[in-house]
Amino acid sequence: MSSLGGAPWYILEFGDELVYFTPYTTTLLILALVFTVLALVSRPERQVEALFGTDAIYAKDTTVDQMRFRRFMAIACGCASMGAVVTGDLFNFTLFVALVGITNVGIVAAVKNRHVQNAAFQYGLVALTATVPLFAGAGIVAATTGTLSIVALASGTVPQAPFFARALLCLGVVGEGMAPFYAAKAEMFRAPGAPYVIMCSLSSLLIFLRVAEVVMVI
Amino acid sequence: MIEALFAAVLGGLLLLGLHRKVIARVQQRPGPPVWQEVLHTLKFSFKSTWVPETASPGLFVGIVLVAIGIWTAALAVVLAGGSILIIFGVYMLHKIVEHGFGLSSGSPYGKFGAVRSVISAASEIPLFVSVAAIAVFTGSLAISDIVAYQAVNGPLLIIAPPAAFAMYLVILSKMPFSPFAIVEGKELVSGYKTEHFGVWRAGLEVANAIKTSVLLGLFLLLFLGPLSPFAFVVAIVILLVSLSFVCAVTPMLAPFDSVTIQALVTVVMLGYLVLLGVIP
Amino acid sequence: MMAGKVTGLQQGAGRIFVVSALFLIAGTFLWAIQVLPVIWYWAEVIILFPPCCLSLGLWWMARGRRGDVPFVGY
Amino acid sequence: MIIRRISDVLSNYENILPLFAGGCAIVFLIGVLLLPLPYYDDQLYPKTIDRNSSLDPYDRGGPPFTQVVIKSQYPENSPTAGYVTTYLTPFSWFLANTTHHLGTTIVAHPGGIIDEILYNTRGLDTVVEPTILFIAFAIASFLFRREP
Repeated sequence: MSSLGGAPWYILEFGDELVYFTPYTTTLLILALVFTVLALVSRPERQVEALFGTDAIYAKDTTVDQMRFRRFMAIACGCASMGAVVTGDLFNFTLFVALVGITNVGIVAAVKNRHVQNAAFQYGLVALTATVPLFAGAGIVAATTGTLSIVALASGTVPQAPFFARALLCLGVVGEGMAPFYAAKAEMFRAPGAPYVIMCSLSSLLIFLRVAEVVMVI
Repeated sequence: MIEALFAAVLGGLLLLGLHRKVIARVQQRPGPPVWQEVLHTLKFSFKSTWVPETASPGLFVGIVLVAIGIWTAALAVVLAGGSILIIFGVYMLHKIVEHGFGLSSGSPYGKFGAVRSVISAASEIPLFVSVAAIAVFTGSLAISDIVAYQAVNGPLLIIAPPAAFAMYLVILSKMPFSPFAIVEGKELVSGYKTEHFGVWRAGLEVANAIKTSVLLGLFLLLFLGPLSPFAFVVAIVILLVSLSFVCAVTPMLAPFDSVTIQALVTVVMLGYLVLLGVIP
Repeated sequence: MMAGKVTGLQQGAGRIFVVSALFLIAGTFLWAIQVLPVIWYWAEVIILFPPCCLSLGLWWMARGRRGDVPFVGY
Repeated sequence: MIIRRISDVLSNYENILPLFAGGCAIVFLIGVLLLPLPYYDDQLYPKTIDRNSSLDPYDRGGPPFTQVVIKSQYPENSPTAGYVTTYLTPFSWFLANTTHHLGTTIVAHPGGIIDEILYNTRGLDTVVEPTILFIAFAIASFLFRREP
């Protein structure tokens, strides 16, 4: 095991997939857990808005059924990012990342706001496109090294993953998380329901942090 | 740990006060006293405190705890000589703290601060490249290994100046009044911290103090290597004064321009990595 | 100095402060005599320091009054 | 100024998809230039295609209704590889061993049917794949059923 994230404290075995807890992955896991719990326990805030051209100020309410659905999506998103940060298998990682992309759209899908919906649609398209480089990256790693386990890839017993595959993985995660180009994501953040929209950004930062470790290790 | 924590809080507050003082003096103002931020934090701690009616109470309070917690954790990692990837993670998670602060209250000012904080997520990317460049030279990401490497081979500041520059830019973007501090621009009142008052604000100030100490200290550890305590204090003050000079003489950039400049720096740094031969 | 009577919120915050501060001191002591491993000590500090910090201020001045609406009336 | 122009493009979210697609195109082009990539013969999940089999592309080898021969990365972690019980998480395995209330049929698990087509050895993937599907269904049905 390469020492990038520290030596693993504990390894959980899921058949052929190892889930390992290094100081790094554990930190990320705890952070995802904390924010998932926050999304679970906190009620949505009421956004105060001023109407242009009048002196009216009103607070937006989030209806109960909307709140339930968005909370469900936020928790699913939290679970997906928890899976993505601890998993020790490349294919499993890509699956979790794809799940993060879908749940991110789900979190704002319930918002009745044209602006937010347009942004979410664009984001959804990018997330859809990004699955191609993502799974292609994992596929190329499997073809050129013969294994998908990050532990085996890090140990150096198999050939190093080619640069191209790593670039594809990065590109896929960038697309799923919309990592550096946040224009659409920023628009999504105008939606009310702070505990839930925060998960959008949290999950993409977490998968971004994780993929940084993965591409440096494999 | 406890004593280091108190030192980090007090030191960080004093550094932030010095930051304001230097900026004021560069701009030919008298400026507040250096211990102003300490007074500030004390004052906020003893103010009447409640939760706004429109706020999401769990998030409103919880995010303050998270803010202090993550930077305490970062301090622990620095003291333990752990992996800089973890500190990198904490640094990026500070973004989420900003979102949480801004969005949880329902106030429009806070919301715009948070939206800007989402936009400026690109500011973290140079850190990646900096980390990767360090890994190329030292072959490890543990802080203790990097310090040991520098004790033998001389400071990384001379070996890999572009990496130091990228890290400097990252620290700069988190300093108050910097050209990249778009999340707390004065046109948004105080940006994401607008609605957190009283004890909540005091908590945020504590987190900011630890953050400043950790980031500046980390820079010295990563790029200058082992220093005696006295030299460490002198170096940290010099580093801070240089940052204050930059903050004092540059205007704040427009939000998207700030992002573009940081993205361009990342591209340049990627070119540097190609030169180093990391990317074939 | 302190106007008004102590509210339930303040009492609760005071309790949290006392408990977390006691735990922090006990942890430091146990770590110093090398009973508590350093990693657990750190975990304890990371978990307990934030509530300790906040509850001190809340105990001092949180009157538990009803919240106001931001952005209105400025 | 060039920076202002770049940030104008970046700030419009309608441009994100073309930008991302452009990035993909560039990376794929570089990838094509880097070809050929070496194929590693010692594959973890070897696949032998028997063109004469009546099940041609889906023939996984081995006699039907018995254990499939499966190579796995960590054989010590999956002593039951090839059986349907391989799916079970440690908790389910505990339940199955101590009570009679856990069915071990492949259909009992939402991912079972899908993953039987893939392979019999990778546990968590089975769960995540259908989860993606179900989440997508949940979003679509919520949007369809919500009040206008």
